[in-house]
Amino acid sequence: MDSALIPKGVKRCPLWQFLLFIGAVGIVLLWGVYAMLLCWFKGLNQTNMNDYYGFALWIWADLAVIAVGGGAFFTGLLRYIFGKDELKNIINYAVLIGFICYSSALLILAIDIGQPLRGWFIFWHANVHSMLTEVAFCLSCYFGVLTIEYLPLVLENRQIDKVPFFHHLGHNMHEIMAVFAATGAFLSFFHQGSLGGVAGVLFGRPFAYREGVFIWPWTFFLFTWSAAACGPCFTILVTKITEKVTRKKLVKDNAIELLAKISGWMILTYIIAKTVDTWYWATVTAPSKGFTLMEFYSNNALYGIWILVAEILICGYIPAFILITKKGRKNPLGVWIAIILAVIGVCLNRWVMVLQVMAVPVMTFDHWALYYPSWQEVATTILPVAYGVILIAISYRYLPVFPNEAEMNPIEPLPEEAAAIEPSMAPEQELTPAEA
Amino acid sequence: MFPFNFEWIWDMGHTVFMGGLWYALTIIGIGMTYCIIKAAIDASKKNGEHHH
Amino acid sequence: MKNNLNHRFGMVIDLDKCTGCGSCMVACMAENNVPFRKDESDKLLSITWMRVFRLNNGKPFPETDICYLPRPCMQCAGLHEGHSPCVSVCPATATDYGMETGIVSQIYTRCFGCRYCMASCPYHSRYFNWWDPIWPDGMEKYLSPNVSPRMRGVVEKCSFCYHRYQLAKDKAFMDGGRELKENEYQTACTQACPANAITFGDLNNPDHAVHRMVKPDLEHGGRPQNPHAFRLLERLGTNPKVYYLSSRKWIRHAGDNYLKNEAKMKKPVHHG
Amino acid sequence: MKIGRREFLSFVIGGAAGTALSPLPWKLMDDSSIWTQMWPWTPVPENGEASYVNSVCTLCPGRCGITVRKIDDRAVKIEGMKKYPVNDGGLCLLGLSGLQLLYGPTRIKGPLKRSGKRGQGDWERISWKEAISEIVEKLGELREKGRPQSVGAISGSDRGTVPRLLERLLTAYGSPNFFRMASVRDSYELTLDIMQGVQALPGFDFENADFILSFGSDILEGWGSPVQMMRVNSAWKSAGVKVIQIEPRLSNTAAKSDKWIPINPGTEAALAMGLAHVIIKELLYDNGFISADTSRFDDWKQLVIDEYSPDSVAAVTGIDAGTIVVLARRFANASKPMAICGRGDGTHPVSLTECMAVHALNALTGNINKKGGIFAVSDPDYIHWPEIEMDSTAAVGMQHDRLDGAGSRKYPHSRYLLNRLPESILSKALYPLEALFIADANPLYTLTDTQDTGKAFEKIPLVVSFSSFMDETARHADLILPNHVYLERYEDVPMPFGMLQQAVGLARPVVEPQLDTRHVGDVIIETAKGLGGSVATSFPWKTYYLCLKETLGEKWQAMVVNGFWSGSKSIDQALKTSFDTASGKFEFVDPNTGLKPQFKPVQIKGDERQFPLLLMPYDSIRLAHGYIGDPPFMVKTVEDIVLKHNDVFVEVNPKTARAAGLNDGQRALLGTPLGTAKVRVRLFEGIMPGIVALPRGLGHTAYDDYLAGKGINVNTLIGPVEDPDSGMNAAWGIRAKLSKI
Repeated sequence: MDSALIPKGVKRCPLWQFLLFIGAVGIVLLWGVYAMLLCWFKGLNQTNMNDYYGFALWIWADLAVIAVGGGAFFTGLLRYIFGKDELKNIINYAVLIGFICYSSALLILAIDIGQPLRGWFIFWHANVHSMLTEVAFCLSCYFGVLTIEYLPLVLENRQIDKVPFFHHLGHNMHEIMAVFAATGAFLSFFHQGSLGGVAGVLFGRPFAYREGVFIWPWTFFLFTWSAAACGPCFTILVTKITEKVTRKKLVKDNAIELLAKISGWMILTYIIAKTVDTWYWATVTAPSKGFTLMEFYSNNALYGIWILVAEILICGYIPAFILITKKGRKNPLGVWIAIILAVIGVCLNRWVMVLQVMAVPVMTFDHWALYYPSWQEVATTILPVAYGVILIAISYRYLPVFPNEAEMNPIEPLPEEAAAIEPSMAPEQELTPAEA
Repeated sequence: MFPFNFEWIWDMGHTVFMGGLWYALTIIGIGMTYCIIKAAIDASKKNGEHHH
Repeated sequence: MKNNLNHRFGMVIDLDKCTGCGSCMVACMAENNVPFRKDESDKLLSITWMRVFRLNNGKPFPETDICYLPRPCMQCAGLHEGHSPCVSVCPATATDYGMETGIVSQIYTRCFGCRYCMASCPYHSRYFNWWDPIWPDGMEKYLSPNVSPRMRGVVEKCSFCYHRYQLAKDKAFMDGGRELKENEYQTACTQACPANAITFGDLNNPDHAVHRMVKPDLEHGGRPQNPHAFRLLERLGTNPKVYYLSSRKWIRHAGDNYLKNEAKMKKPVHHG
Repeated sequence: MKIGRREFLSFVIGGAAGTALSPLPWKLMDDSSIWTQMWPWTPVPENGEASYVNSVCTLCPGRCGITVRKIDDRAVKIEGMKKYPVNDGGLCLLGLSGLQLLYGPTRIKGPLKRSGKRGQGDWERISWKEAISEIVEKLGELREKGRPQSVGAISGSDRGTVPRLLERLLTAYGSPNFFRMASVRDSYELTLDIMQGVQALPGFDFENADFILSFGSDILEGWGSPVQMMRVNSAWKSAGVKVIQIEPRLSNTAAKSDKWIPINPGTEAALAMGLAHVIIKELLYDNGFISADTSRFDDWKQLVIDEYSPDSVAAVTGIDAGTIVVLARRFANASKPMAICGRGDGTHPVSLTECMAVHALNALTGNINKKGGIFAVSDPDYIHWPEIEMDSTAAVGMQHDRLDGAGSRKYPHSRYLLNRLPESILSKALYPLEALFIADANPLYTLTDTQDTGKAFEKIPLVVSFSSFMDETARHADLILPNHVYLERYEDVPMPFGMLQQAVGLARPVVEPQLDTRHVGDVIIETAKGLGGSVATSFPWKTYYLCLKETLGEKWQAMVVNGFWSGSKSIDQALKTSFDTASGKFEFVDPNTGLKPQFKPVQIKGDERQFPLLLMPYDSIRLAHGYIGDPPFMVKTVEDIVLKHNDVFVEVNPKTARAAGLNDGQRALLGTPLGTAKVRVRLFEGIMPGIVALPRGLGHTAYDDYLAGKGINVNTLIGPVEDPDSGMNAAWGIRAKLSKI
């Protein structure tokens, strides 16, 4: 029924199956939307946040999706600026994942603030000294860039592409994509960094505070670096999951392997820098404020030193060593473990830099504050996941996300389908994947 | 975000920050404008060719 | 640090005199139209611009000792004037540092409720309006027109009763533009304190009681030179304008974090 | 032109793009944010002309001067009145919350008549005329039947014109049953009566004392006049005056004192006697005073020497003998030492012998009627009304014994023994109480053993409340004749308990009456006039306002201008009267009864085996527990270690809790001989092992949702224990047990 929209040369499941899947995920989405509306209309009392936990689950989710969405800018950087051509097979998907992550991040922010209708004050009355201002500006701009990067793919839809203007628009945008990618990388560098700066500048919170250079605390660079390192792992992870779900090989191994290798070296360098940072903070910065390292990791029910071990050793060094070795990269299980650990690692880092910061008491007579999210918070946090799954499903079905899919999964076109292809459009249709 | 917002001051912070911002926005803006105009021209050319 | 403010309004709270009665909290709520709800027992959701903490020396019976510590907004100046933990992070310039007074303001109509300032404040002086403020029918009558009630979704905090400063200044202006006298601008908590434990005034003015009590070293971030005076979390570099006096060592020690080798005293615990 | 799908799509997309580029979205964005800045459901207080009115706060017995800030006709803030003798500018949190009571939801909007069952909360609104004629009719009926004595009245105070009018009404009507809410003042009045022969209140010259020995008196939790005491405490801090606090629990007062000495509960008198022992034995007492100004010292001395050696006192009090000796020496060697008593905030009396024992310490150091000592202060003598005309009915009625036994042969010195009233009603030993008026009091909440009190109230056919608020007692009344709130009415307010100065403040209307209420003074006068005859002629005033003005005479003008009138300095006056006993000296032993200062353990209720622990109520200044309950602001200040949601915490020493297998924050069942209640456990190192402490002021069943239903009322778990010497309730606690749920 929707075969006219499906890219040529690939096979998709029947429409009813597709709709059933969308419907099932849609229910989760609606649940999230309901929670979101509750938060908007009744206020943030719907959450379990409190005056000690002003930043909570959402901000973590926000930081986490931006971190893992970092795959888009870094892959784009490698593809368009450093000319790693192998990555052209995965760049579309990286952009799509990035688009989902960033739109989710913006949505979460819109729910998280107490006065959503005034959210634009962050631009209008911008305080340029605030890391959050930098985040807001760069995040919104980069989301614009991601939209620009995602748009040509949408325009490649068989029906849309029939419109000459859209066809040419997509083509022209491809032509100068390097400019957009470079701008995106610039913006990403700053907002990923600023997100790190959000915690690092809190000089009233010795657990978060870091020294740095000029106005940027070390967390600024560590966040950018970790996003660049672990973002591609998330891209690979989602690609692999998509391959499992579709039961098809969608991206060539050389692209994955290259990305995994670069990611591995990035993770290794990052985690070394993170280790040095942690060491300096634990032995110099925190003690200068009267804290020993273990004070941050004791006297409470959750945050033990395990979390530091998990973040740095298990989810840092292990994936780095797997991915930098050829043997590790060639081992499918090894790659699975490495990318999952790396993604967990970066999410754990964001968790620690948001929630543990709020939990640690600073005044001597204060106490640890632990908090449990309300169902509304959980639902609104799952909402982007459902939204992402749906957008991926739709994009995958109707857009040529994976340029090599047809080549790697050849099918015998059915006679009526072949006849349905308009002769005049057919040559152009074949051109597109090569361009992408 | 504009010099006419009252909290604006002509200091290093505003110059660097807003400078960077407007620089990025300009590039994106010019890039997109170029693409759209060129696409419109290309499309009209092609359309003309089709008609002839 | 350069001392370039016209005024540096500050507070000295004598913990030897403070009885923990909570009148300062109520005076503040009544003065500043602070809302209340049916259940205020979750203190992490209860708006108290002035909050009285209870400190415990952590020793067993009968050596136990407790002390109350009223905590308004510290009106931090930060390492350089105006670099308060909260002012520096507010993305929308909704909280600002008064260069004339040293008071950290909060513009409720500008705040969009991101709560970054709350995360930045180690004193937990900032409160979020999780709910719409609702007064029982008829009770709106006592609301003061000098302080606007806050809408849901914004952050609020102690302002050192800034409206009182404005009213006093207006009056002084009408009286021929004279200088403010010490007693003309006093916060509601200072005025109400039954124990006279709170003193308020201009730290820059050597004639004011607050200056004489703590002898702030304005060349060095306002550090108190009175050995019985201390500030909360002095080491963080927040440079607060609220000073505490105590003759008891464990209480002065509880004002900041120290490494074990820095002092042998046991750390006090909250709610111990 | 044919509109195809393509054209339609172009139109929609073009339209959307056009709208997006137009100013419309920007305008909408701006408008919506402006809307959030002035949401119609967030109130905007109206501005207006600011003004200030001076008055006196009568929410608690502390009686502070207040200055109320007004904007047009609205009261917006209550502040302490500068230069007022009690508080000089400071104000407690209850006083500061007053406007929440004035404008609050618990106020009674007009006269109410019960329409359903008692306590059910079904009311019928009636007019004032109907309300007063209801009372007049009932009183007239009882009087006609010759039972005027069966009418009673409970008042929060007996000082000032309003309580005096109520008492006068009863007298003219023919009933001796006027009751005052009890407090440590009763113990002191009796002590001064017996030992010094004066009808007076104690006046403590705290400003000039230099050593304070407090036998459990929580001077920072509301003992005396709270704000005055806090000011005094601060002055002590500045002057280096030493305060020694003796009590089983680390109260705020204990924490602020120079030394906290934990003591076995209820043994304070033993310690006082032990100190006397050391002072006498070591000849540290003021020999000049003892020999010249006291009587029967030797009688008492023998008892002290024989029975209260430091070792035996140590065994009773749990304080080691060495500490007792050192404390005695420090006390006696101070130049102006002062010993005071009254547990907690003093809302409950202590046993007569305990009060006498503590007061005897002051006599030993000769610090009576002296600068820095304790004075006997009589009430300012300003109420001069014509003699009450009593007809024969009234005279016969007044011949009857009081229902509470005060002034009887058994308790000749006691004036009011409200604690004995419930039992008297229930036992039917004397005569029934057929009508009861209640003003400025909430006995169904504040009397210990609320269950018994409730049962007794059930037996009274007519209960009339004058309360402005729907408190527990009003809820169980038959008629409510709501009084103006203090901010709406005139009233003369004498200085509070403990003050030296003889002065009277003027409470005056800050705002117009907000509701259909009436001044209780007017209601009394109207009722008297309605009754006619000699009752009516005893009330020659047209209105309360005129009565007050006439009573105050020349003082009126001064009071209107200054907010108060100050009489002669009590110090001079007290010196003149000094000791008015038969001997003209300070009596260590009551010559009539032989009663002397000593330790008589109060036999608190409960079997030790069944109830191994002791439950003690404790007072917090953040929890009003008298006639007025906590307004919302005050509830907000209550710590989460006292109240969490609706659960109250009991303070228990970790050792005791461990023995009962209870952890911090755990729910538990607190049982006493009177009942059980669900509580949560709070481990506190500042309390003696074996004791469970529960705050007073929670567990309201009436008032509004901001107060009702939170915690439990400790008075439901504690019963009165009659002091055999005075008849007063001397219970300081009750035996209890704590078990896991």
